[in-house]
Amino acid sequence: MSKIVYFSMQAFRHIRRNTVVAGVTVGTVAIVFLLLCVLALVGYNLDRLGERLKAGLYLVVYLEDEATEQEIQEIKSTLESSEVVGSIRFIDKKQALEIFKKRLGAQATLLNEVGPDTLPSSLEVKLSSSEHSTKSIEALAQKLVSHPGIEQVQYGQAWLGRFFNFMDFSRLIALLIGALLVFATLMIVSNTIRLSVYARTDEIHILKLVGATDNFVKAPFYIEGVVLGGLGALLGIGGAWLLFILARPLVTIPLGPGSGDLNLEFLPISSVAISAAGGAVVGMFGTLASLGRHLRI
Amino acid sequence: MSKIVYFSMQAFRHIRRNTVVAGVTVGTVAIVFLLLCVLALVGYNLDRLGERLKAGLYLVVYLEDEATEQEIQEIKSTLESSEVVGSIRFIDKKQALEIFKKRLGAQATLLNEVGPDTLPSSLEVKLSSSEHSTKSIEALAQKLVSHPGIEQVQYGQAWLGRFFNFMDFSRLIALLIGALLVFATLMIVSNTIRLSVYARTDEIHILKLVGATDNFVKAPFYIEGVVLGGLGALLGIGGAWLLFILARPLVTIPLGPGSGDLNLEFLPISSVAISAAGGAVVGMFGTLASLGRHLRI
Amino acid sequence: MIQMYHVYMSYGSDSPGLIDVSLRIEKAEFAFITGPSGAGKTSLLRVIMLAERSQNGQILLFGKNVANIKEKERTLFRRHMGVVFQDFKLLPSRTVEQNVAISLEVLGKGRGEIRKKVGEVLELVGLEHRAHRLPPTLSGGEQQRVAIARAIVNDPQILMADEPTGNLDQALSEEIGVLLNRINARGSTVVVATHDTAWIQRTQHRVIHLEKGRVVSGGMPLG
Amino acid sequence: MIQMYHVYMSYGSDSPGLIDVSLRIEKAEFAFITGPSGAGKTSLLRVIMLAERSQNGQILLFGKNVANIKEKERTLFRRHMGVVFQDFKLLPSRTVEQNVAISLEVLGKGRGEIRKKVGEVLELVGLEHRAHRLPPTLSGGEQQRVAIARAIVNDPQILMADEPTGNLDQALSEEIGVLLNRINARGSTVVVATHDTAWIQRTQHRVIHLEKGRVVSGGMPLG
Ligand SMILES: Nc1ncnc2c1ncn2[C@@H]1O[C@H](COP(=O)(O)OP(=O)(O)OP(=O)(O)O)[C@@H](O)[C@H]1O
Ligand SMILES: Nc1ncnc2c1ncn2[C@@H]1O[C@H](COP(=O)(O)OP(=O)(O)OP(=O)(O)O)[C@@H](O)[C@H]1O
Ligand SMILES: [Mg+2]
Ligand SMILES: [Mg+2]
Repeated sequence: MSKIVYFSMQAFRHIRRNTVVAGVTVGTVAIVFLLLCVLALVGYNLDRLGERLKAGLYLVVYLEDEATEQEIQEIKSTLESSEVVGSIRFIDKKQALEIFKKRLGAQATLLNEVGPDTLPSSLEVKLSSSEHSTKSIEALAQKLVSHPGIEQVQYGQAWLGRFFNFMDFSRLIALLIGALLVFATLMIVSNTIRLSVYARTDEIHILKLVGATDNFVKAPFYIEGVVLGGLGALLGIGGAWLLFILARPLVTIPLGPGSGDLNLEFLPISSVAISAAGGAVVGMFGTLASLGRHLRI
Repeated sequence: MSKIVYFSMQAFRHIRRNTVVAGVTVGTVAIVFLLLCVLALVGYNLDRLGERLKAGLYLVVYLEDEATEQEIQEIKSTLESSEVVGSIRFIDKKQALEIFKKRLGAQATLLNEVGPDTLPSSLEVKLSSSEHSTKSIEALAQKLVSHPGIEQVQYGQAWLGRFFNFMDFSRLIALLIGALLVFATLMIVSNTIRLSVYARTDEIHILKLVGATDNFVKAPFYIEGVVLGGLGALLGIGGAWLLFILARPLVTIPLGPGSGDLNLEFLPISSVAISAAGGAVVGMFGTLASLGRHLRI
Repeated sequence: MIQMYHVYMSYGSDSPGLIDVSLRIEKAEFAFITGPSGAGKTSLLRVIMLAERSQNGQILLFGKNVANIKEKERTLFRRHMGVVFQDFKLLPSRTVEQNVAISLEVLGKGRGEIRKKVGEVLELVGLEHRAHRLPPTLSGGEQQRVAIARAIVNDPQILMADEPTGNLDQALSEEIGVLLNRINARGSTVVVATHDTAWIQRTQHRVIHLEKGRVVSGGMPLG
Repeated sequence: MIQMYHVYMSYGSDSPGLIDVSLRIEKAEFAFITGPSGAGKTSLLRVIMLAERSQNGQILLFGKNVANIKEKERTLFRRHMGVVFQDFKLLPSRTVEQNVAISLEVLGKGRGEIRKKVGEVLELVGLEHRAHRLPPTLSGGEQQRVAIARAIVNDPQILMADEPTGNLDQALSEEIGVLLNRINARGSTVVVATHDTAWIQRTQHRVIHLEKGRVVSGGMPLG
């Protein structure tokens, strides 16, 4: 216990005496974490956008005119048992024609002579907003097609499908950049710490010559790495938060009629905590990576 | 001239004698430039994707049944004079019904009883693929609506409009991240160089005590900064190129039926050259920022 | 206490360091090492403090062979030694007090004891008024005395001093000589590398003379 | 050549440095500066080499007042001085040869001339066989001689040496003494801070005695 206090005191003394090096280290970590946070922020809000848009995604299951009541019940229970499905609405032939007319807009006059029986009745299936990929929706659609009593399954808003494909692709790229950025964070921070350890090679040598064990030499460096890394991460997150506060009023994404707007949201507090801890860990590993080769004497 | 040779020799000697510091500096610059390049690469290819998709964007101008031949000519010339417009195709009532039936797919039977005169004739306007924003397209559509002889103006593929809105938004964010990354590059590189200059404060003091002018002390540092910065940038770009080579066979974006695929493309050689020069400049400014305060003695 | 048999140590082909060095220094002995600049005095001390490995020969410290000693043990040996380095080797970012305290901190002593002993030893070398200064703000002689204080504060069994009076005036040099004699009288083995012939002549201690890496005279105890 | 009138220099409230120092050293004179450790010898030399600013008093170098001198001029003055620092101040990443060459490189000399002069001066201090070594691989005395070589290689009008023989044996010390005398005889002003009483007694040169930052004796030329 008293040793921890002693080593911490050494670390803080050193930080105080070498404000330039400490400042540069914290600054570098902060900038890298700022970047990481902004990327995470963009990714997180795009994900939320996707979630909200998914709520507008629905399937239309057209029923055969000859479908029996029992078949319809079976279809319903298949749908209800799927976790992809949110709510189900039955649309009869008359309603269907109304909707179709509305959708045709100016060309609705075309259907003036069409009888109310022409369109099939259908089930409009709203999808649950959480965790379904376009893949699992397609799987459901595929499964339904072979069901007796079903004529056809269609997406309610076809463009959304393409949009989600694009989103999936974007997410892949964002993950790639994110991974690269995490890797860069590790490298840059450990490089910075390496430089500052390197500048103290002499100090390490002297301590060892005076009878210090490896651990005695290392401990303050680790504490310093952890403190500077954690501090840098916190500063970086703070910076991201500031940017967020500035950007929020400027960015609202209209989701289309009736769905309202999507406002930006900051990262959940848990990820913030994890990032800060990440900074500390990065500081520690940066120190680890740099210390090894200087201890031989 | 001989001075430049002398200072360069000093710089190279120093690099050779301090491989750790030089390596760390080059490595840091390389990582940061790698990131910058990957981001630029993604942005560049998304832009190319946007260009290709725009080629698929078209407007349909529905003509009134009573439109005179002269009115139609006027509309055509309005369209032709717009730089947004690529090509124009006239679709008569019969073709229109064919197309509409195709689009309805399974529900085409609805129209069996509909006469060939029901749908209006129209002009299908393909848009020129270069530099038009969704704004300018909408402006054109707005202008056309008030034209005599026109019943309605519609987007050919409505989802593309939304998609482009999303792309515009994405580009904004990418630019923001890009700017942040450029800023980060500057900071990180200048911080790294600052640390390595800081480690040589003693050397600077000694040189000044022995009668060296400020420029005599500074010159080798600048050369070192430029060389290490440029080298780092080249390495980073090389790394991005490697990633690109690895990613290219994995990523092809299908553009939809008939339009073929989009293959990834590397950044144009001019941007590569600019980036490398940027590395050198960053190295120089990093040195500039770090040297000032160490020269007082 | 310190025994070396046919020890060879080289820094590389062009720099022999030590050649066929045999010597014995007894417990509680006081020995000078002399010889011209570059003779190998510092090298000899570095071998004894286990900072440099010999390529050949046998070295015994405290009766134990240190040929293939492990890192951990090396540290333990060093804790029984105090060294005044020719170039001082002070930590520039710690105060005088903290620099001296290190020798006790590595032994895990308590804060109270450390404060007391550091105060005493700084008084011995005449630097109590410099306790809170950083080494770069001290004069050359003051730095040298800090190095001496750090070397003696933990009552080492072997005290090695490399040119410990090179930056001190006559009066202070004599004081330091008296101080080392007193430490020697309390049972520590003292080895001093020096060019200060006046000091050597003032005392009756053994003189080990080195030249070009070889022991020329004085390798074995007088008795 | 060097004139100081009531010069005060302080490192801060607890560290006076120099107090009311007046002295004159003539062109081509050879003067020793002595005094106990911490007396202010190094401080005095640092003021003369314009590395430290005096807070009060007048200083004239080469007849020119250097009170409010500009950076550029300071550099020019330094080019006429050679300094052997107490702690050597060698560049650890440059070879011996390159370290010595710096004094000539800052003057913009050609490569051929530099090579020739550096070779000569390294021979003078007996280090021609160490030309391609890095300073950290040299013995203390060897480093000190590199520092001497660097200070004299550009034939300075003022040569200052701070404890230049602290790490050298008797024989080498005497050689260095002879060397400095020769440089002095060629017209350079030589100022040496030292504790080496034997050296001082061997010569007839003036001795400026400092104590606690004040000149106690020898401030003015003998004549
Ligand atoms: N790290 C090293 N690498 C290579 N050669 C070295 C190294 N250290 C010392 N030497 C060489 O070994 C020889 C002996 O050096 P050492 O420092 O032991 O001399 P010394 O007797 O202490 O001299 P001095 O009185 O000048 O301090 C010298 O010629 C020196 O150049
Ligand atoms: N940078 C500094 N900051 C504060 N005090 C200093 C600084 N340099 C020297 N001093 C103090 O000024 C006084 C004179 O120092 P100086 O180095 O001039 O002594 P000196 O005569 O050269 O001594 P020595 O013979 O030990 O080298 C000393 O007490 C020292 O502690
Ligand atoms: Mg030595
Ligand atoms: Mg001094």
